[in-house]
This record gives sequence, C-alpha cells and structure tokens, in this order.
Amino acid sequence: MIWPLDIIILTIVIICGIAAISIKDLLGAAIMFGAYSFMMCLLWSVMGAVDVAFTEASVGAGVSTVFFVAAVFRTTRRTRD
Amino acid sequence: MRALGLATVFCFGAILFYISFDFPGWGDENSPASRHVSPYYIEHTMDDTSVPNIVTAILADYRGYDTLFETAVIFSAGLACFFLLRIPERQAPPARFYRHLATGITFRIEKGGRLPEDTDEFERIDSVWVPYDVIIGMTCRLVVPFIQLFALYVIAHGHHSPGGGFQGGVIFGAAIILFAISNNLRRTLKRMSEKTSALLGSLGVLIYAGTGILCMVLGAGFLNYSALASLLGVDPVSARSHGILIVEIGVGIAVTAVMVWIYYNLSSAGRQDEGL
Amino acid sequence: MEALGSLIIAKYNYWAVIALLLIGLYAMITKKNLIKKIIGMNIFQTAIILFYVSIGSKKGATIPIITHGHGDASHAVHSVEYINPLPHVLMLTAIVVSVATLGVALALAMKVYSQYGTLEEDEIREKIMESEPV
Amino acid sequence: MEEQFPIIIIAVPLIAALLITALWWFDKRVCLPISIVAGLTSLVASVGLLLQVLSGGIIEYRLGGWAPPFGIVYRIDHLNSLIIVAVSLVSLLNLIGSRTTAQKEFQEKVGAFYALYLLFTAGLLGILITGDAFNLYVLLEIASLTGYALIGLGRRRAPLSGLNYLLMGTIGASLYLLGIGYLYLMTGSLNMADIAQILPTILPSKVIVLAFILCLSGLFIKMALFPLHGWLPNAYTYSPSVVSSLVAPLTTKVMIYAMFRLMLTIFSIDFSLNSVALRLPILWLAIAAIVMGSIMALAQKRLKKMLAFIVVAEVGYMVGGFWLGNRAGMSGAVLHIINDAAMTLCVFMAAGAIVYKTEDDRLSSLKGVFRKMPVTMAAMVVGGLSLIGVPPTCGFFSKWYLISGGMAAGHYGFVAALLFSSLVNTVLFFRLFEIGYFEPFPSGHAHEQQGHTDARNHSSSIAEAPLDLLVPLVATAVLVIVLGIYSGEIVARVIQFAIPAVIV
Repeated sequence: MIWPLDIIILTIVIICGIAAISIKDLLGAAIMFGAYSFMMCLLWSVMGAVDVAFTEASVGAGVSTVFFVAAVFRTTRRTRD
Repeated sequence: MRALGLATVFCFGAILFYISFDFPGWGDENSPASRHVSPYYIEHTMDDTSVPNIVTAILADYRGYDTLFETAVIFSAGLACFFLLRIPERQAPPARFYRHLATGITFRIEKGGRLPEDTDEFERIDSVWVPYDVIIGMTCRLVVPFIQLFALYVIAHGHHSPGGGFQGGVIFGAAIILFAISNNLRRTLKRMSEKTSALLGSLGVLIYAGTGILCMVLGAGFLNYSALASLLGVDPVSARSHGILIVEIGVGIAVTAVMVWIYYNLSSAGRQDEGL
Repeated sequence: MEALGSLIIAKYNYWAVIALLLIGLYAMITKKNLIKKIIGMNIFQTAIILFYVSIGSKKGATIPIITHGHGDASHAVHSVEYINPLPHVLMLTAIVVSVATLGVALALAMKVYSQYGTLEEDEIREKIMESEPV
Repeated sequence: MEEQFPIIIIAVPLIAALLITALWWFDKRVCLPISIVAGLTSLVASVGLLLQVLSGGIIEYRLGGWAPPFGIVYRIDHLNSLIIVAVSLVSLLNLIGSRTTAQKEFQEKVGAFYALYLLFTAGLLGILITGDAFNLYVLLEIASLTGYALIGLGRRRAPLSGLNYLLMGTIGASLYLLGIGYLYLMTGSLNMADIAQILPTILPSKVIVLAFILCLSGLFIKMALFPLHGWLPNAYTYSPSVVSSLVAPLTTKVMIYAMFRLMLTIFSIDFSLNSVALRLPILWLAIAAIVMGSIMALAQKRLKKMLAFIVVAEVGYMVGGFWLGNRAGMSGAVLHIINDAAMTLCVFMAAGAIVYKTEDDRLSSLKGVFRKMPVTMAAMVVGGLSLIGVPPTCGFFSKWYLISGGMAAGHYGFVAALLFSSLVNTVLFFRLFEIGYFEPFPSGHAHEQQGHTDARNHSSSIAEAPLDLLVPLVATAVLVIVLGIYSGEIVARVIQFAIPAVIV
C-alpha cells in the first residue's frame, strides 16, 4: 500500500465519477463510467484486494460498460442533464 | 427539487463525515475487523481446505452459501432480462435481406420467402446495408480463442492465484460478447443459441446446488464438501478443495451463460436480430 | 500539525468513500435522465465496495494468498502478514449483485423508452398526463 | 431427514426454479406442477420446522459444517418459524391460483414467470431463516431483483414504476449494506448472535448508533414506511394481478420482520428502544404512515391503488407496534404480520379476479359486480371486514393487541391513528360494497324502466372467475377467519416465546 499513489488514483476516481454524471451525452457517460470502474479496479489492486480488483476489471470495466453501451445504442444518446 | 436533493445529500454527507472521526484508522492492524474473525481464516485455511488463496476458500467454502445465492442472483438477472425484454417472433417480416458474403451484394426476398438457415455463402441481415468490416471481424475471431483459454485458466487456477469462477466466467462471456460485437448477433446465435445459454445458466447453478444436496445426501450438512471424501476417494481436507473446484466450475458456466444471455437481450432490445 | 497529518492519512480513504457516496446519491436524486440515475446508482454501490475494501486493508501486509502454500508445513502463518480477506469475499458478492441489478435496470429503462420514446423523467410524466387522465 | 428441514425450505424452490428454466424449453406444461410440488415441499418442511421449534426450542443449522462466527448459520426460533410458515403458505396459495391469470398475462414467457416466482419465494424465506447479517443482504437482493422484474412486466406505467422501485430499493439495500459495513468495522463479525455478544463491550459508540440508523433507514425504504413509500403504490397498482397478490402480502411483512430481527437479535432490544432516542420519532412516523396511507386510500379511484395505500397504512401498524416497546404491542405486531399477509392476499387475489374478468379496476366500473361474481365478492367482504377489524376475522384480534399495547404505553396518538384508520377502512370498503351491490349494472337502467328479461338476464348472469382462482381465494378467506378464531392459541403457544422476556 503506497499512499501517494493511492491518493492520486482516488482523485482520478472522483473526477471520473463527477464526469460520468455530468457529461451531456449518454454514450460519453457510459464510457466515463467504464473509466471510473477501471480506476477503481486499479485502486483496489493497490490496496491489495486482488480478487476484487480482478472482478471489477472484468465485470465493472468490461461487461457493465458493454451493457451500458448496448442500452444507449438501443435507446438514445440524448440527455438534458 | 434540486435544492432539496442537495440538502439531503449534504446532511447525509455531514453525518457520515462527523462519524468517520470515530473510526479505527485506515490500515490499522489492530482494528476489530482485523482482529476478531479474519485471523481464523488466515491461519486455518490451509489446514481446513488446503487452498492457498484465502479469498477463494472463504468464498466457496466458509461462506459458500452466500456464493450459491450470489450465483442465483446473477441467474435471476438473466431470467429477468429475458422476461422483460424478449419479444417472440410472431409473424414473418415483410421482406428478408441476405448478404452474399463473398461479394457483399445484398438480396431482398419478399413475401416470406427465405434461404435455408445453414448456408455458408449468405448471411441474413436486417436492412439494406449493415456495416461490415472484414478486418475487425477477422481479428476478433482470432483473439477470441485465446481469451477463452485465459478464462479457463482463471477458473482452474483460482485456488492458487487471484481468480475463480466469477472472474473466469465473466471473461469467457466477454469473449463471446466480443465476437457478437465484432461480427453480428445472428452469427453468434448460430453458435450459442438462446436456448443453450438458458440451459447452461441453469445447469451451472444446478451444479452448485446439486453439490450441496449431494453432500446432504451423503450424510453431512448442505454444502459440507468434506462429505464428498468417500465419493472422491480422498481425505476430507482435499475433498473440500475438490468441492471448491466443482462449485467454481458451476459458477463459471452459469456466469458465462448469463452474461451472454443478458447481452443478447439488451443489445437487440429483445428481438434477437443483428445486435449492435 | 503532525496530528492533523496522521489524522488525514488515517481517514482520507473513508472521506473519499463519502464523496463518492454523495456523488452517486446526488445523481440519483436530482438527475432526470434514467440512464444517468442508473450510473449514479452504480457509483453509490461501488463507493460502498470501496468502503469495505478499505476496512480490509492492513499496513505492511500482503495480498491474501498464502505463500509457501503446499509442501512447507513447518511454516506458520501469521494473521498480521496478510490483508483481511473477509471483506474481499463480501465485496465479490456485492459486485456481482451490482452487475445483476444493472442488467435489470437497463432492461427496464429500455422498456420505458420503447413505451414513451424518451428517457427524461419529466417528458415521460407529460406523456403519462396526456395519455391517461387518472 | 428432519434435521435437514431448514435447508429444504430454501433449496427446493431454488432447484425447482432452475429445473423450470431448463425444462420449459422442451415442454411448457411442466412449469406449474413443478412449482406447486416445490411450494408444497417447502410448506411441509416449514410446518415440520415449526413443530420442532415448539417442542425443542431454538434450532441452529450450520451451512458447510462451519461453526458460527466463521461460517453461515441458520437460526430458527419461535418468531421466524411462525412467519416462515405464513410466507410459504401465502406463496403456495397464490401459486395455485395463478394458472389462468399467468397464462393470460405472460403467454410464452410463463416459464420464466414461474422460475422468478420461486426465486422470489426462496429469497424471502432465506431472509427469514438466516442468522447472518450479510447473508440477509444477498437474499434481500434476490427477492428484490425478481420482484422488480415481475412488477416491470405489467401494463401501462408498470416499467416506469418498476424502475422507480429498483432505484429506491437499491438505495435501501445499499444503505443496509453500509450499515452492516459500519458494524463489521467496529465488531469484526457478521454473525448476528456474535455481533450481539460483542456490542455491549464497545458501547456507547457513535458509529454503532449510525450503523443502526443506516440499517433501519435501508429497511424503511424497502418496507415503504411513510415518507419513503413513494415506490409502492404505483408498483403494486400496475403490476400484473398475480404478481401484486404475491408481492403485496409478502415483501413489506418480511422487511418488517428483518427490522424486528435487527432490533431484537443484532442490537439488543434495550439498545434499540432505550439507548437511542429513536422510539418516539419512529412511532410518530408510524402514525403518519397510518394516517396518510388511509387518507391517500380515500382519494383513489382505482381498486388496486386503493388497496396499495391500505398496505402503506398497515406498515405503520406493525412498525408502530414494535416500537411501542411493550409485550402487547409487540405480540400484536407479530400477529399482525401473519394476519396481514393472509388478509392482504385475500383482497389482492379478489381484486385480481375482478380485474381478470372486467379488465378494469376503476371503482366506477365495479357496478353490479356482486351479482356477477358472488364468490369473489364474498371473499372480498371477508378480507375487507378483516382490514376494518370486525370479529371474528383475524384483523380484529391483532388490532386489539395493538390498541391495548398503545394504551399500556400511554401513547394515545397511536391508538387514535389505529381507530381513525379502521374508520377510514370502513368507509372505503362500504363504498366498494355499495357500488358493487346496490348500484345497478351499467345496462340496468333498461331493466328498471322496462323490467324485462333481456336486461335482467344480463345483469344477474353469473360470470365468476375460473375455478382454479376461486378455490385458493375461498381457502384464503377461510384462513382469515380461522386465524382469527385461533389467534389466542397462536399468541399463547408461539408468539409469547418470540418476544424477549425483558419486555413486559
């Protein structure tokens, strides 16, 4: 556990989280959410939770993002907030 | 509404922030969480189950019942997506489009006429022109087997390294989803139909639950893998290790199938045609 | 000053959790777009997962996979050498639950879209008012 | 065999759901028989378990053979064994009645419906039986996830209300998870009994108080306690009838049980009632729930929505009963969990039968329904009288206990709210009976003026719901009365032991 690295990644995670909910384009938001999940996965592997990080990398950053993109493709990209 | 939401959020945050000062420090090895139950797992896992990866041991054995229902949760998600979205084909479409694969020419057949499903030269598409890229399709096709091989490794090696049924299953499912994205959904459905994925999904959870029932029939409690010792011909500790492997395989099958199943329904809005 | 520094190091992870919880909750309460709400829900869930993982971490400990696993029976295992594995197990479950919830939520959102042709909550409400007066 | 009853209750519905999903691709007729067999097995095992508890006291079942703080255990005492019987019975009755309506609503997807139904039941039974705080979360999620899907396939506004329910429900479950995280941080354990042993050594602690509040508010969202009830009315109104008659009697009750388990086993009853200054605020919330639920029910023009708001009011009854903090109130609340499950099933099933026949649940379209569907409406009358609280139906007895609990605690606001709600229920149901019985059938004007055969035949012809719906409906109505007659027995032999001895 290296705490400067930890703080840097935490900051990126929070920025990605804010970006994901404030981008005015749903496809962009979905991709930002993927980035958020991937950063979260890095954070957990820094903290030593390798199994959780592995799962998050495959589930959160992989399949969840695909589901989001699929749903956005089948509905609409438009959003007003 | 926005102001009210902000106010709620800030109150909630302020309370959480105030209470956080009473927490034990982060990473403190003397915090109650690290002192009470968890040392038992760290110190006894090898003797109890002979699995070096403590997380796998707890996941599939000490708290195996949780994991059974976690698999059931993912299974019910697949079932729920099917239940909500699937639109069964009631009538034939007015016209069908087929693409001749070698030349890329599209044919249009009216009034319910159709080409045989198993032809290799033509593929069915849903509109006059559907984007199609040979390079991407071919590359992904080449990559997919390697990803699947890695997934199998992750499932099989979960005892000794990070990984296990969930991770491996999701990776295996992701490989199939990659194929479906880079080629198209119809071609994927030919290789792994919806029925197959539903059957595999229930088979996976059934392997898990069935192992539990088998232990029960053999005279121990539900999910007590040490009862498998007589069946497998090993000592009870190794039997636990083998039991963990069996249920991890079940989880892997279930998660693979369900991920693919959810993708089928989400990407085509339940029509199961060309997909993304 | 010294005390403040150690306080921050001991707590900043929990504060980050709180920040993420608030981001998720804020999105769920104030955003009108259904997909945005679902993203907020997911952020809320991952924040809780981060909280559990933070509980599990231990200074100076290594990942919870026992080295010298087989063969070297004389090697005693000390619990201070390994990170607390229990929260990791719980959070594996929680991650899987969150992706399951996500799948169902997206399926429902797609059904809503096919019904009303929009994902904005206020526009949906207008359409409901037009189509079915109580 | 007998020592395996606890797991049979949960595992049989789970495995049946898996089998249905697999077999239904080959033959669609297998779904209902498999489900009924599974439901019946589960019911038999739960009755057996109740008898075991009655004769031998608390039962502990170790899953995987691991001792309590390390593995997961089931812990069955008088409280949950009684509610398990009620839940599996309600689920089975509704299942028997589902054949025609489910076929009509879901057509090709009926197999998926039965699989989700059984998973939902297994999840609720698992919540009731478990002795592990985190395990409760997992089972809570399985019950909710299947619930969202079942509700989302209704008509009109159903997908939207299903999604709303999902968002609210996920916040609720996540708050509960966060609360358990706080507890784990301070105690290092997840087993309920173990946490309860550790807690006194670290009290007083602000973190524990917050953990308690977080868990409670998560469960409050899940049980739709006013003002967090926003998701409930629409979800229950627009869901398919067979789903609302499953979800409405069970979800809120099981969540109330979870709240009581939290108060009783994890945090001790003394801590929850006295150490935290939550008793009065929650009592007032319960009173608000009763009053507002009743008033909102009065304003509704649709039958199912009116019943949904009555459910909101009933949640207030039980929450209030537990937080009164005396023996009469708590016994009343436990008894009311069971009675309310029965009577809500009764009225929702009757409403389902009416909707099945008339395709419309607006109150104004129910004219002459007594003549058309006499058996259904007879059951509705029994359910309605029970909700009002008329002896000998079961609603009277639990309400009696609740009121005497309120008197004993000196909390007259609660008593007044209960009486007010009974009054409103009287108005509601008698309005319904009046429309259904006295107002003529829409074509009845001709009958009055010309008085001839045509119109008369039309208005008096019986068009009853199908028999497979009527039989369980009548059985439920009988159950409502039987429960009322034997309620003294139930309290004396079971519920008495479910309430801790420190409560007088």
